[in-house]
Amino acid sequence: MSVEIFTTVMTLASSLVLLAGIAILWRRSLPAYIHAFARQSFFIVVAVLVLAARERDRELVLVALLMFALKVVFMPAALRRVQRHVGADADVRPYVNTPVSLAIAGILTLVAYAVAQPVVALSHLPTRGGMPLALASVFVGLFIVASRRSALSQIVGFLVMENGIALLAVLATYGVPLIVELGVFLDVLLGFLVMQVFVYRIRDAFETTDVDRLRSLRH
Amino acid sequence: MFLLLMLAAYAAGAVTALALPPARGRRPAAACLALGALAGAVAGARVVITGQPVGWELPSSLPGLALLLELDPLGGFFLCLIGLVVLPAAIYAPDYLASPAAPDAAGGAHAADGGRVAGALTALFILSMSLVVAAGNVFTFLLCWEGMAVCSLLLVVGDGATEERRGAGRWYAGMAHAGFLLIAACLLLLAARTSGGAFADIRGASYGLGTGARNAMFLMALFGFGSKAGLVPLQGWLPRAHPAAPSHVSALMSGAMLKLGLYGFLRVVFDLLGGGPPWWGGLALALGIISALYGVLYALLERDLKRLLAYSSIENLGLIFMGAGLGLVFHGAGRGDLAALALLASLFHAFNHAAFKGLLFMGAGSVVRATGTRDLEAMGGLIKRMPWTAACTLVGAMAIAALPPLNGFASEWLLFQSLMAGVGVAGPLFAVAMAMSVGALALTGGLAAACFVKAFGITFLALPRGRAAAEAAESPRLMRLAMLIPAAACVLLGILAPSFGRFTAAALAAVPWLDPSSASFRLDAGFEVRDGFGRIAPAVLALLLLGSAAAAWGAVRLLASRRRRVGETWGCGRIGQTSRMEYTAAAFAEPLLRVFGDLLRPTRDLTIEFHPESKYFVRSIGYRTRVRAWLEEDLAGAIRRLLRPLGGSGRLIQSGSVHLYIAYVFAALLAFLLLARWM
Amino acid sequence: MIGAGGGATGLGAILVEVLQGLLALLLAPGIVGLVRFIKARLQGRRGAPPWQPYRELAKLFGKEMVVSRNASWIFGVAPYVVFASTLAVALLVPMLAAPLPIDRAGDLIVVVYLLLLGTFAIGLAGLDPGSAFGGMGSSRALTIAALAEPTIALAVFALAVPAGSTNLGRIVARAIEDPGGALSPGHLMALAALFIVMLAEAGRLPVDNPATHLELTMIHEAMILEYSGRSLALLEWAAFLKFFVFLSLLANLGLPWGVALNPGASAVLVAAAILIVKVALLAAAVAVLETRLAKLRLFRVPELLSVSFLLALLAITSSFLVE
Amino acid sequence: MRPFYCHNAPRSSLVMAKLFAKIWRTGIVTEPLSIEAGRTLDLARRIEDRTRRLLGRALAIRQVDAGSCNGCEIEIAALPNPIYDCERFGIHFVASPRHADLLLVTGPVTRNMEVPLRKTWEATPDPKLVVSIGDCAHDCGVFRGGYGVSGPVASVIPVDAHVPGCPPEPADILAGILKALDRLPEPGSRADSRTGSTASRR
Amino acid sequence: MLLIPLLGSPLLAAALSWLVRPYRRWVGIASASLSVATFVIAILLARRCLDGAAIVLGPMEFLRADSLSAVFALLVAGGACVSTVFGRSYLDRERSDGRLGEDRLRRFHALTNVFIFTMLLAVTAHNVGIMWVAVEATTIATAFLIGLERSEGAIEASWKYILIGSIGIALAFVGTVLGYFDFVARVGPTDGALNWSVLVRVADRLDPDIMRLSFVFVLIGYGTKAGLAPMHTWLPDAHSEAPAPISAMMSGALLPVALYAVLRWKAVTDACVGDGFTDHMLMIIGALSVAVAAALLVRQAHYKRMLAYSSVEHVGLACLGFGFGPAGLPAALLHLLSHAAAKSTVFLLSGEILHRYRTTRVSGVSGLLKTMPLAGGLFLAGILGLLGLPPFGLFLSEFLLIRAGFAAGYPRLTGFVLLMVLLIFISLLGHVSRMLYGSPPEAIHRGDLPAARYVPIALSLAILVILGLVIPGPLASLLRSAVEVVYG
Repeated sequence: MSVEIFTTVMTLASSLVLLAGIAILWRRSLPAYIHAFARQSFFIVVAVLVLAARERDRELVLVALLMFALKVVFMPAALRRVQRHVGADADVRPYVNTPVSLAIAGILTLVAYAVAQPVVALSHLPTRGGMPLALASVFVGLFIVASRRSALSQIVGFLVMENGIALLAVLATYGVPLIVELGVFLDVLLGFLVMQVFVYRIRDAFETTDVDRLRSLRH
Repeated sequence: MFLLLMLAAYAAGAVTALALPPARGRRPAAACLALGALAGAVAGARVVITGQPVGWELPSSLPGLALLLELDPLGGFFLCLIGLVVLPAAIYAPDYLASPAAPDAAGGAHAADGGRVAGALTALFILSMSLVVAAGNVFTFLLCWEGMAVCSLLLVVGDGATEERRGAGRWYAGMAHAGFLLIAACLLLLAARTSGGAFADIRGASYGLGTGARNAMFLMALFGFGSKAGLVPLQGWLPRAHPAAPSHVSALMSGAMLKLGLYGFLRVVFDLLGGGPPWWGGLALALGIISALYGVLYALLERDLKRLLAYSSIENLGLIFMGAGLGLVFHGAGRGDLAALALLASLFHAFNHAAFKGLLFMGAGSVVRATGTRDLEAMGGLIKRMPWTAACTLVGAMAIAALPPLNGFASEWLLFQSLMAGVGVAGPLFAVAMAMSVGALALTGGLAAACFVKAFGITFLALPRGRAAAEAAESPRLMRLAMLIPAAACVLLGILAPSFGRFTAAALAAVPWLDPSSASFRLDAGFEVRDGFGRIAPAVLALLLLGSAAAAWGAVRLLASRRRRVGETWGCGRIGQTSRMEYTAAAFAEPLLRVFGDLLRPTRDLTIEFHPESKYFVRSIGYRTRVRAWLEEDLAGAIRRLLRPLGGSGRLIQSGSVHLYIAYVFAALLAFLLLARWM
Repeated sequence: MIGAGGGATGLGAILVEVLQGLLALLLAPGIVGLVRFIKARLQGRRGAPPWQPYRELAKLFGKEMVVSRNASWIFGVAPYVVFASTLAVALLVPMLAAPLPIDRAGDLIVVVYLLLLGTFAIGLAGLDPGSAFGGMGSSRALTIAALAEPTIALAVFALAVPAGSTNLGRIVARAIEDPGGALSPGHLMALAALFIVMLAEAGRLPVDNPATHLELTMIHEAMILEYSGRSLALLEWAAFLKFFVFLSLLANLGLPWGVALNPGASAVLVAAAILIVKVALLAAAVAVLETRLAKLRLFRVPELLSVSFLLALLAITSSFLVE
Repeated sequence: MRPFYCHNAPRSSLVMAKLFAKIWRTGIVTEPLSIEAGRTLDLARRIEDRTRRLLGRALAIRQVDAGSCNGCEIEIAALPNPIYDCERFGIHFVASPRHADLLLVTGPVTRNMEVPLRKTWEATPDPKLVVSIGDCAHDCGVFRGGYGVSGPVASVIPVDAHVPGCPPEPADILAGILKALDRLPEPGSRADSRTGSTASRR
Repeated sequence: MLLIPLLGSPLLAAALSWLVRPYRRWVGIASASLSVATFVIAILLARRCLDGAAIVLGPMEFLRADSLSAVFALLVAGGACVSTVFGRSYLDRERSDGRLGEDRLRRFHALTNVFIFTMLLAVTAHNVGIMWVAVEATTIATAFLIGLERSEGAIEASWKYILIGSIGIALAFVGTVLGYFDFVARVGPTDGALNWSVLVRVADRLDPDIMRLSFVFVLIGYGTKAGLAPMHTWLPDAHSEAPAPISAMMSGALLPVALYAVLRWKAVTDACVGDGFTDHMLMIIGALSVAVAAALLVRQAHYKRMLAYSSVEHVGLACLGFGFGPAGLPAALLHLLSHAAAKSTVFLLSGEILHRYRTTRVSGVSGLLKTMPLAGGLFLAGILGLLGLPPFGLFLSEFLLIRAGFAAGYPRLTGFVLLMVLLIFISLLGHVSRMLYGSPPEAIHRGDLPAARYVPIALSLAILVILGLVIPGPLASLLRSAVEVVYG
């Protein structure tokens, strides 16, 4: 694989990852959110596999497999199950409406470019073009968490953010050391599970997953 | 040597109070404190007399945290002052605390632990006061300063059973801490250039500071120490805290602790900052005058005996700061000799105030213990039931009213003389200020006399105004002994004023830039100021007075009729005399309330109820007048109003919305990213 | 230490002092009698002879003393304190010779505070028996005393600074040596201020009417309403003495000539004669003034005192701030 | 009259000059005390020598209205005025019985005033005198037997002298007091006559 | 070798509590004893690290403890020790009240010990990534602990905590990745590339722009966990809803652990970027935290929230200390140590108060000193300590902090902070005085726990007093070498 093609593929994958994240902003149902997240994870897995193939790095293959199992298969499935249990809640009345959300996503992407500019400047890696996009998906994930009402969509947003970070790690450094990677996976998994448990608890206690109702603790 | 003995004794006092059950522990603890007071006074006096500082250091493993004691003559002087208050207060405390009747003792003595903690706190309070004046570096000073504030705060609040005590605690805590932070900022700014923050190093390092920094430090020192000394506008805590504390603690606070405000001011502004432009002194002088007048006016109107004394403390601290400010003016004008004179007045008055205010608070404590109330309008006639207390209090009242030949007069005379010396020293503006100050000082003196005629007269004279007062009993022997000590001090300090003045002058030798040995004053058997500008000989005056009185008495004995008959008080032939016919404290102050009505802004409320049949028949008349300490209350209100939007903005921040919270994270991230790019 | 400096030393000085004290004591009632006499004549009455106050004192000393059973020892001691403090003032004020050695024992400020001592004592005594009148009197007396203080202090200030001393002997001696200073506007205004304060402090019209027998308008009388016999005599005498001391102080500050600078026997005798004349003239002036004036309402007294304060302030301004 | 510090100083000084001119023109108006004009004086008891010596030349009077119709008061109030000028005899009125040597009691003693009168008497230091003024003080006059009347003065406190009349003239009262002290001026003596320049100016 | 027992004993305790079924009383005792043991080991560790030595363990120097780690290990182990030992009273009572079933009790013990373990791991991990993992793990461990009571408030608090905490920590991972990227790009991939010692050693070869970026992410990320404003928002909720022993540990130990991470990165960034950058960042965020805490304390109506905001204040102060340079660092470390001692004390006692008065509102509590004289007295002492009054340790550390601030040349900022501290002082004291004094409610039970139960609290207060009067020599040298660790 030549460097040019590799670069193009990686940038394309990064763009797809970002687009999958942004897709959440215009979709209106939780299953669609989950689907978009699964797709985003899948693009990352693809990117990691491409990278692994190019670098002939077994560790990366392992990471890709883990990621596939976790983020493409397990987590979306778990999310769907939770969503079935707690109900759709027709949540998806976001704080910020769709056009504005998309505009903000655009601005965030620009900000990500501006912020990542020294990183891109320093890097000699062929993957450097994707790094601002990865950062942008971190921002978009953050934006989803901040603007969506349902606890489940917040989880999705958080996972989108995680994906962005994972992509950033892959693009910037061809993967952090394995032990760290494993620890991160474990943490993300546990964190996801804990959040899932709390979604049930919120549902039980408040009869909704609208976290906007969680406002009794203040001042 | 004596310094360590003092520390050991105070520490032992604290331990004793804490370890032994209160009933058995009070006297041994008091003995420890008394011993410590004596040791401290001896240590201080030795340093003053020999002029040789003594020191002791507990080095620290981190720089600047050493516990460094260095007692120089100025500190020694104040140690003597503390000893003068502590000794009687220690003797006074056991019996006072043992009595269940005294409502203000209850806070400490009758808390759940039986007053153990209060006893230990008292000892620690005294200990930290003594260490403040011996502190040789910034850390030790601040540690002891704040320790003193904490101990006294807890003593003021006591068991916090009444809203009065809690409110007093809030006021005191806030103002003391505000003052502390100002002082800490000032000292730490001063110490910023030194490694360890020792005063000795700061002295050398402070000269290179810029004018703005020095001015800022001066203002911080003035208001920081002023808040401890109760200078207007930082006086609000004083009339609340002093009455709430047990009386011997009030005596300690008012007699000794307030003076440390002066000590700190002198230490920082004269010693460490090395003085400044005349306006520094002018500001201190102005605050002093305002405080003096404010204090005495409110004291005059007060009907709570201990609050009255507290307001009077504001007055006296005002006088003391007048002296200090004047010294600063003189110093700024390059007249070290006159500055020494003014500071002599200030220090002397500080010492005197320690004697008589300690005495008066203990007297008030005895009264409160006997009657169970602090309300002047419920007292009266106590002189017959409590002759010792009355006599001692009378000495204190006369001394605080600056009547010759007692000690208060000697220092006020010095203050008059220093004010008069201010003419033509620092320009016409200051000359006018001096003239006004002389007037204000004299007015203060006159009002103080009126105030203490009222305080003593309403408390001790005439008929009892309530049952408690009618059934009051004299205090136990130890309490009487305790009151006799400062009473004797008031007399002796007055008559032997020149000798004590020499001692004070020796203490001033520690303050650089002063010239106490110069021609500004001479002390032999009398005071002589500025080469004969003013001279008095208190001992001769005392002889003169005694001689005149004795001559009059002798002549009357010899020549006049000796017939004496006891009858009723003349009341236009009314059937019986009751205490309701007596002049009350409020009535006593009424004329002056009218005169100063614009300042005091009394609210008057007159309700007349007419007979329903005819408006020419009056059924009842109600007259109610109240003087509000509006300066204090309005200031507190203004601060509260300033704080409200802050609290409101806090509520906006923490709205409970998790989305908003995440937006904060986001915003902070973006803001810092931008900051990082362009910083 | 008293011996050093000053114009006189030793025994002679003490003799002069004793003479001065006796003179003041003995003359004081007469001067008040003189004022009453002149006032009577101005009112178209014959009046009592000027020596009538001596008769009254003698009578009072001979009478029984009735003491309230509510009163304490304060009541008994106060007259002596008042008397002694006033007598001490009489000794400190230079009447015959200046400066005397005793001048070093106390200055004008001492004089002010000794008088305050008397007011303090009588104020307490007024409260002691528990009568409403006494309390009223002491309240008023102390109010007026307090308000008079600033004026006195400023007057002292105005007199002392040009003379270079607060000690009376020095001031008087300086005035004799430098007559121009004594006639300067500052000096005169200070004296005028002192004069007004004197009226207030000595309980004269328009501040207090010494002849009133209406309790509600009393000040000094109200406080001593309970006193009788020898105590009353002492208090009255002290009041006479105070008046006399004020008059002689004013006389010697305003017209210092005649005061002996070196107290030889003849000079002192001449000084005594001149003093009597000066004081008598002043007393006459007071009498004339009192004939002309009505008593002020109590709450207008502060206004009067503020006028005197202003005078004193002007005195200061003109005496050394304008220089 | 306005106090001297009023703003209109020039006018004030003019008024003052006029006032003193008038005083000068008027001169002394005090009349000699004429004993013949008075009626008899009723001496109740002999006064001790010591009392006379002590009080004879300086007498302080406390007047007590024990229930009078105020007729006597009007006459008493004339005593200090320039015409009668009791002060020339060393007599003056005081505000407190503590200061007084003589109680001048008027009126029948009403029930309300019985105790106060006694208290006033008790409050007066010895030696002291009591002079009752007017007929009512002697025998209750027209008020005798009234339900509010307690009795004559002498029934409450010992009376040293009595001045009869309803009301007595001021000169009588003055004469009565002096009589009580046994120091009625000889005709032509200094205190009594109008001699000297002031009289001639009249 | 000390590191194995240090990390092992909480793990052992966790395993015991999880595995022993049914729950036995001795498990609690064992757990408490093991936490004491951990504390002792932490002390031994600190002794070993006094003179700048570092203890290393495992492949690729997996664990490494130097003096800076030792300070934080002391803090964590100490806080844990007091909380678990005193926490037994809490648990006994909750159990006897039937509010805590066996299942949850087991979970409580297990998770608490895991929590302690993760904190200790975070401060001893040599690898930045592992440290990140450990800090993230604390979130997971504590989320359930906060929600132990399953009240609505607890659920809400846990949700906010876990969401905000996870996001923050994710941002910190971005920073970590960026730092690693910088390292790899400039130095090339090496073994132990994410190890502290290596990062610091090669820091001068790193790219400053990226390190700045990385530090911002790290600061915001770990700052979220540390409760720095404006990311502090979860903190009052979590601290007020968690059981008292957990609040105590979170406030006293967890927040400093997050700050530890920032501090480690600061050392690297400083070595690369040069002084000033991180200092300014830390000062801004520290001052902001103090100000926000002040604003929220003025009218605070809940006492546990009040304590939580006080934590925000103190973390902010510590941050300022970090920003004040080499003189401020020991002050900040001392501040954190003292704060841990004081804050665990008051949080534990607040649990007692809550149990007795059944309300978290300040207005619902009165006459504490009468109801529970001993506990009330200790609470008062702890609060006075928190307010920075002598003779407690925070006085000394705040003294050093202010001194450092002035010496570093920031008089205005320091003045501003002092003003805020004054506001906090007044507000806090006002609230607390309302609780302590006055007359207690009618029907309230009076009396303390047995005095022996208060021994751990008394001991921690005693430590606080010692820290306020004399800094023991060994501690001083530990701090000195910690300063060397950060500033080279």
